[in-house]
Amino acid sequence: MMTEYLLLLLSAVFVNNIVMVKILGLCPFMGVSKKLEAAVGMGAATTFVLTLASGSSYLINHYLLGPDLAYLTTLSFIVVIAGIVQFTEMVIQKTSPELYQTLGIYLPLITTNCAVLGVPLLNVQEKHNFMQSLIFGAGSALGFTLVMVLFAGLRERMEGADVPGIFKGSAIAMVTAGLMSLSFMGFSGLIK
Amino acid sequence: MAFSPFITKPSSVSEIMLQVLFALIPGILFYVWFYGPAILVSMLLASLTALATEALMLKLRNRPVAPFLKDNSALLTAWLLALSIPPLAPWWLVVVGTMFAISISKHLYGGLGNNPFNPAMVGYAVLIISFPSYMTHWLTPDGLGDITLGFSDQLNYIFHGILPGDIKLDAVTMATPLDTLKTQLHMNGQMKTILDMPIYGHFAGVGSEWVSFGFLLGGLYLFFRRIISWHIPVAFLVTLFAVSGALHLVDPSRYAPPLFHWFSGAAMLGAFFILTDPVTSPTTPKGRMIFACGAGLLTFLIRVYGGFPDGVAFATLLMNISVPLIDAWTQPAVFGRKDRS
Amino acid sequence: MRKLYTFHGGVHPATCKTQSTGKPIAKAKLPSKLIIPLHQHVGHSARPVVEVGERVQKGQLIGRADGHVSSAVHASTSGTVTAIDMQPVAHPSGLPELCITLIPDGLEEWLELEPIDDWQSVPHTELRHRLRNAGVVGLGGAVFPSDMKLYAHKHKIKTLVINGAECEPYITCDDLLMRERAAEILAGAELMRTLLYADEVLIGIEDNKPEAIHAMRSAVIAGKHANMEIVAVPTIYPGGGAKQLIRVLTGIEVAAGVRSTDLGVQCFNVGTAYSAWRAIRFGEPLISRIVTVTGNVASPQNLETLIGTPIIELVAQAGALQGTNGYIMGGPMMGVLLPSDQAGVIKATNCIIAASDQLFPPPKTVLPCIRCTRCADVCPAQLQPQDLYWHARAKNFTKAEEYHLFDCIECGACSYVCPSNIPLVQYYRFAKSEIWAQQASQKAANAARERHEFRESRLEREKREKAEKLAAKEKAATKSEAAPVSDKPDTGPVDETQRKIQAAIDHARAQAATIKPKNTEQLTPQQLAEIADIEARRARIREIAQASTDTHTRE
Amino acid sequence: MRRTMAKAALLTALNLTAFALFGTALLAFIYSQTHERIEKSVEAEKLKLISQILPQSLYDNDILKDTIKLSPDPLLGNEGETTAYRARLHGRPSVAVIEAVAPDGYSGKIYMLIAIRENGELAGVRVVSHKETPGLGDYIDIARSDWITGFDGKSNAQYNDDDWKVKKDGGKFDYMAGATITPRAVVKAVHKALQYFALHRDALFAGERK
Amino acid sequence: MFSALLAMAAIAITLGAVLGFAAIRFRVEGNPLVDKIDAVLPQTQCGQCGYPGCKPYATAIAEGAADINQCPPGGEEGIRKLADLLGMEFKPFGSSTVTKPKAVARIDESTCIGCTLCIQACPVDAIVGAAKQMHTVIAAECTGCELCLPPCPVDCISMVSIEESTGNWKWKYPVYALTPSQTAAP
Amino acid sequence: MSYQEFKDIFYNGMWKQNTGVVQLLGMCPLLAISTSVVNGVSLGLATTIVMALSGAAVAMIRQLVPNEARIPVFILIIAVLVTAIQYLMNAYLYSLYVVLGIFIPLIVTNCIVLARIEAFAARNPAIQSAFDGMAMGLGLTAVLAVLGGLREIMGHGTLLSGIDLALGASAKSLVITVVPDYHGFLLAILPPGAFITLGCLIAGKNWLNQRAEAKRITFTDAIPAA
Ligand SMILES: Cc1cc2nc3c(=O)[nH]c(=O)nc-3n(C[C@H](O)[C@H](O)[C@H](O)COP(=O)(O)O)c2cc1C
Ligand SMILES: Cc1cc2nc3c(=O)[nH]c(=O)nc-3n(C[C@H](O)[C@H](O)[C@H](O)COP(=O)(O)O)c2cc1C
Ligand SMILES: Cc1cc2nc3c(=O)[nH]c(=O)nc-3n(C[C@H](O)[C@H](O)[C@H](O)COP(=O)(O)O)c2cc1C
Ligand SMILES: Cc1cc2nc3c(=O)[nH]c(=O)nc-3n(C[C@H](O)[C@H](O)[C@H](O)CO)c2cc1C
Ligand code: SF4
Ligand code: SF4
Ligand code: SF4
Ligand code: SF4
Ligand code: FES
Repeated sequence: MMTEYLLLLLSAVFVNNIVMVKILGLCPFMGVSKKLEAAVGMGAATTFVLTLASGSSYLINHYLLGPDLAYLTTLSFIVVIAGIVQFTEMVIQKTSPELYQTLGIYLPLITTNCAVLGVPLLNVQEKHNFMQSLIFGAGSALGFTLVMVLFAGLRERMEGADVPGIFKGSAIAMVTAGLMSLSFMGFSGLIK
Repeated sequence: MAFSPFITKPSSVSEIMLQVLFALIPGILFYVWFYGPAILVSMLLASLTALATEALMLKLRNRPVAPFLKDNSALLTAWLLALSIPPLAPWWLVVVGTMFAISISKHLYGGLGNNPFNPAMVGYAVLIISFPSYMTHWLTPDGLGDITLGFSDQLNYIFHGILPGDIKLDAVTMATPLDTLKTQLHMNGQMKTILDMPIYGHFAGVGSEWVSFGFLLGGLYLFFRRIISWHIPVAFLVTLFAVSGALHLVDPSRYAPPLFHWFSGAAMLGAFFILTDPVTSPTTPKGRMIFACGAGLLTFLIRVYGGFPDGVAFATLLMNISVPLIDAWTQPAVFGRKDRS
Repeated sequence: MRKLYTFHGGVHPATCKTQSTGKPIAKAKLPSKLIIPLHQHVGHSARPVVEVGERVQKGQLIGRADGHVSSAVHASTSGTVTAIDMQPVAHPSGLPELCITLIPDGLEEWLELEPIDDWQSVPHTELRHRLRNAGVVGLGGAVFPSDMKLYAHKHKIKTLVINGAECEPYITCDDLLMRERAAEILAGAELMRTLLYADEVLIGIEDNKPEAIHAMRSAVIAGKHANMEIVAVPTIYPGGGAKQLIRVLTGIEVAAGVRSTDLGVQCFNVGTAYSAWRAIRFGEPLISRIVTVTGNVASPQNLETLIGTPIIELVAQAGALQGTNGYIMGGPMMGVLLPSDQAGVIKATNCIIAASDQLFPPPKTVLPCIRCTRCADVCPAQLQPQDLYWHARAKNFTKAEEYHLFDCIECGACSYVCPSNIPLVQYYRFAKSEIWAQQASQKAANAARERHEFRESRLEREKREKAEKLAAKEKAATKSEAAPVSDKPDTGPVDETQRKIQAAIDHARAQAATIKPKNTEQLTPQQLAEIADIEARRARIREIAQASTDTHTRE
Repeated sequence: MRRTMAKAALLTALNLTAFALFGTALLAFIYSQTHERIEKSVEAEKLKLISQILPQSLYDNDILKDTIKLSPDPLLGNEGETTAYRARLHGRPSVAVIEAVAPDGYSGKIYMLIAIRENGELAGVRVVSHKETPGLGDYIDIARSDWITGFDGKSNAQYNDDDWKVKKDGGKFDYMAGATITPRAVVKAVHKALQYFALHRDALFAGERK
Repeated sequence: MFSALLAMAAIAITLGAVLGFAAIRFRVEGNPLVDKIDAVLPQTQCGQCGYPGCKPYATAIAEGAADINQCPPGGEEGIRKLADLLGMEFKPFGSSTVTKPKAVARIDESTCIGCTLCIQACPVDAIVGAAKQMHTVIAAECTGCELCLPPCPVDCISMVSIEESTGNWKWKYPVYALTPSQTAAP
Repeated sequence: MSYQEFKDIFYNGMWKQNTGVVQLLGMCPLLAISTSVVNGVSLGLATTIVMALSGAAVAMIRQLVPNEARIPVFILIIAVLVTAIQYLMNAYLYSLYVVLGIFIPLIVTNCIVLARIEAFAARNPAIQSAFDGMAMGLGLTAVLAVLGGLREIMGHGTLLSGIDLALGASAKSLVITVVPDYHGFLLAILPPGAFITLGCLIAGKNWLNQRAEAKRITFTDAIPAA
């Protein structure tokens, strides 16, 4: 049981990394990774939202909707997530204005960070129980944070690189993300 | 002569790279001895492609071509890539891999010294993902297979994809020893019986253990010439040994002995030539240890549980991602700030 | 044997010292003119105290120390001041500085000096004052006013380190000084020990100077100096850096920004000790120093040179050769290529190397950094030069500072070993001066903000006060209208106008009053000084103006 | 105007609720209007897949209605209940279409639909979903190659146990060099499904027809 | 249908209540970011950014109303600092912006009539002097904003650029011939 | 609304503020689905419809929403629209739905829809908002088409494969085999290929911009001083 949970967690963080393998959550990944601190902040905020969203969406799906109202899944999930994000946004603005400024337009966009909706939907699809949903949510968010932070490190270093003019900025960041995802393919098959 | 210091120690990038190329030679000699000269063809092909791509990219980037072509780094990338591709790979495979390595993973970042990812390993990873079937057909060592291809037959296959008569590709190639082990274990084979197969020698594959030995010799040369420091090879090999040894002790029927891991696949090449690429590895001693330990662990995991026959390339790339952070977090204490910071 | 420590890194370039150690120290010929910059030391420039055309004596004060950190400048020989103007100086920028040009009269007529026979009985403050007025500054390279370094609380300093390492290739001035004038160096060290209340004196000399070590050891015995030791230290560049030598001798590491006195050590160059002794004992100001003239010259040697001697004339004495394409002041590792060979020798000039393509081949092709970390392996400050370079090149100064840019001592060891031939130190110098400039402008901005905010609040206050005053007045006015104050109602309108005029005048006065004190409160001493200067100028202008009107009226 | 906390909360809540109710109502309406049509389309789609391996000539019943639930069985490799479809011709059982899982594919499970004639002969096999390496192990997919049609007509009667292997291991089935793990898994799973059919034949076709 | 409405209504009411509550509970007064931005600006108070001073410009940036590349005295370095602070991409000056070399005002003492108008204009109190007396600019405190130029009735104020000397000289960015564009790099 | 205004909005959406290569928003579907031209264009068009409709809807009701409920309400509108479209298509346009089916729910979380609503529809009238949504959507579609085309050619050596699913079996003849006997460069259709190709597209746009800039400068320079 414990091992199963652990494997689920590791799989969500590395093998099925939400950004590199599932290609979800790319907008904040590209947008908030220019500075290491911002990446850490975004990671933390997303982890908070994603874990909460995984748990609450499980409860909603299980107790409020049931099979009859399956057509409301997306709608209800997204509304709940939007609410959680809005709440988080207000709290951050109050407690850490710099983080608020750095996260900029990406903070409200956590709502549309595909990962945040994608993970609860995947939970439903994979028929995860409550505990599994939470672990999968947290694991995905940790994986998101991990690659964000690593990516931010790479981007900070690349600021000094002699990148050809037309590739400066987001183009080379994209290529880097590509090579990262190439590397992450090395995990494939590790946990089936 | 405008700035101090006005004197410099005689050394150059091109000489360093040349030494590394030189150090590869023992391994290559063993390679040719056991598998025939096809590998030399791949190496030549890769070298020409690398130089051409390098020159083209430098022109496009509006940089002087001659000094960079002379730095030998493209040649080194080409050789390392060629050594990790099956020698009988079709010519276009070598060309595509080398071009990708030099153009995308090196020059898009600004060329020599600027690339965060190991170009040769990017080339390898691209190839194994895109053309897995070509990338898993390795030559059978001389004397093991039913048929041995002559040099002209090898050339014919590389450039035209034609094998003489009715010989099938399977007859002259095999999966690598690592791959075979994995496949057999997958089919519930027993370690002992598997390792008794004719393709295995003293520690690992009949030919590949000698090739690895050659790379070990070359690596030691690099160490004594102070071109590489001990941290990366030692940390990598020790980690690989420790993890595989521990699991081998637990269940010898399912886990290969540690020396098998050392002398098969790209472990030795990786330890001394690939992970040590100065451009893409950490610069601090502590960072190098962390980097190499991580690579050792990942190599083992990918080899034993993962989807690829060998893990060195992906382990290298995965650890490359974390180099900036490792560097930042392992900054050694500066003179006079030992206990302060 | 004393236990010696080691420091990280270091390099072993060819020393090239034997060329210039063959001959004893010779006196340089009196040059045709002396160009003496007023800013030869760290800190404020000296203020000229002579006028053009004035005749000066040898050793006469020509520039007075100005400000807290500053040092005096003296006439190196007797002669006439022919100019006080901007001249090219021995500075890498090639920019001119204020210099005093002196044409020697060949008499070498000394000013009357004030020797002290029994310096032990003179108060320390007086000794320091004399050192300052004698223009004694560090001759090891940093040219920091020595009197400032010779101040310490009792029993705070344990060790005085005298630096005779001379680790740079080519330079031999300290070597020769130690061979020939050991006793006086030791006397100077004794003087310094007293001023610092230090216990022991350690004199570090690199073991490639056996003659100097021998001479100094003999002098210690001969002079019966207690608790003073000559220590042979391993030859390694930059073993003569103060931090490195302190580390080797005592094991103490002095980080950048930390005063070594806080850790119980202080370090001086042997030449400084010698000059300090001459200044106290004989009252001689610092007007000459030993300069190694070497490189592409016929007879490399050490010359005792007057400060201000033009480089070109000095080199001529050692026999200038064909093929010289520049002059390096200092050693090949840290020296600067002089933009002009007309500049005069300054107190920091320990060595002049005539450079040629044979000795110093033109720089090789520069390639990108391949992160081989050879530079990190040799960096005595234990920095990561490749990271510093990466950030400095990208002008990412915040990051460069985070990686301890300011701990770099610019020793050049990293550039020396770099296989890519990158002028690393150059990038560090660039980054440092950019950061300094930024800090200066940030400081200016902060001050400007403060003044702006102060002004805003003052304007606010004035507006408020005015409004209050107006309100009060209006109140008074209504009151006066309500009450029958006047018994001459017909004069009312006149009164009204007059009152209005008066009010306007009052208003103007009040305004003038508010203006007057403006900007004359809360001024800093500098501002006050500046204002005083300005006022003096005005007084003069007024006088002139007055004089002209006076003449007019008289006519 | 200073809003009190309670008032603000109430306002926001009401606003959100209003929009939510409106949206839900709209959706519910659309759903009620469309779900029947949608279900029909989905069934048609499933039928299309089944009809690939189940010739029209072999049945005349409504196979989508004539189903039976199969509980997990190691021979089928399924973990939960799966559905089997039963084809009948003139009221007599003709073909069973069962879902089987090959658990040991190169990169995970391979889901298959296997149609077995009443006499134990394979009518056809299709891979429904898999994660095998594109370009290497995916030749089992009908979209990439017709390797999978090699099973048509094979039966346990025709091949003995040793024949149910790829040629490389001494069996009778083709494979593509460089990717033998995938076909091994598929062949093994099909073989097991046939064994399952042999054991449960009667139970499979039992039950009333609709 | 009814259960659907009920379910969504429940969700909406709960969320709405929480959000409404949070909106009041976590209300933010003022914007502390303004001071942080202001600290980066050069405080020349020249108004070239289009705002009446540095602080107003800082406020505008914080509110998202102004771009970060509008302050010429701050130079590119200033933009870079702002970009860093705000996590934005560096943005060069527009083509219409001219950055001038640093200069200070100097009053021609023989022409000055002591009208005090320049004193009133100088935003940083860098001019001293009393009415009807000659005025002088304290060079060290002058930010070079040029605001004192227009009000002077006798045009006695001129800007003198600060020349390079060994005191303010800076080491140049290393330039070497072989890789020309590297020297032109970031 | 003037012609110029339309033109500006259109230019903005298609080029200047292009979501795919400039704003870098809505990238998940962009990268995940651009494995072929047909997939790319289908998703692009579906997104365009949603963006136009949601822009109009939000612009109409924006005054009714208090600030703190802003995002939930907007997202609710998008979700309702998307789900409705999904069901309607499923029921009445089944064959098209088979192609697009899995992509449609993804539109809900496509950042660009909400981003555009926040940035444009929340401040502008309905017609402009609808048009802006459309322009942005078309810009995205263009990128999707190019990206899909590149990846399809590199990955499979074909173009327009799968078009029969969208246009019926008769369209099968439209499939172009660009490189016959192609080995298939798998990387191009896997995630890394998607990233790298998009990176190159962005660089391509930078290059075009740079060239345009250079031209503009030489052009103005050529004008003699009057
Ligand atoms: C990144 C990389 C991956 C390699 N992959 C393998 C591999 O999977 N298995 C292997 O045995 N050799 C691999 N090699 C090649 C080995 O270095 C060596 O050439 C090989 O042992 C040749 O003998 P073999 O065909 O018997 O394995 C690889 C080399 C590199 C650099
Ligand atoms: C790299 C480096 C090398 C130095 N080498 C010497 C040296 O060999 N001899 C010396 O007296 N000072 C040398 N100095 C200067 C010393 O650090 C230090 O400034 C001096 O010893 C202090 O004495 P002073 O104030 O009398 O000059 C060197 C400095 C540096 C940074
Ligand atoms: C990246 C990669 C992906 C692979 N994918 C598959 C696969 O999907 N199916 C498969 O059977 N073999 C796959 N293989 C090949 C196996 O590792 C193994 O080499 C092969 O199945 C052994 O077949 P052989 O006995 O024909 O040599 C893959 C290999 C690599 C390197
Ligand atoms: C010790 C050493 C190891 C190297 N290893 C590699 C390598 O694994 N792959 C590669 O592409 N280049 C390698 N190089 C060459 C060079 O550093 C590399 O091409 C740079 O990454 C190009 O910027 C190596 C160089 C040295 C000195
Ligand atoms: S020695 Fe030169 S090439 Fe090597 S790491 Fe240092 S700077 Fe880079
Ligand atoms: S110059 Fe600076 S960085 Fe280079 S070796 Fe010397 S101290 Fe280290
Ligand atoms: S342009 Fe810069 S210095 Fe001038 S007022 Fe604006 S912010 Fe201040
Ligand atoms: S003196 Fe003039 S230029 Fe200088 S700060 Fe004051 S107003 Fe600006
Ligand atoms: S995060 Fe996925 S589309 Fe923006």
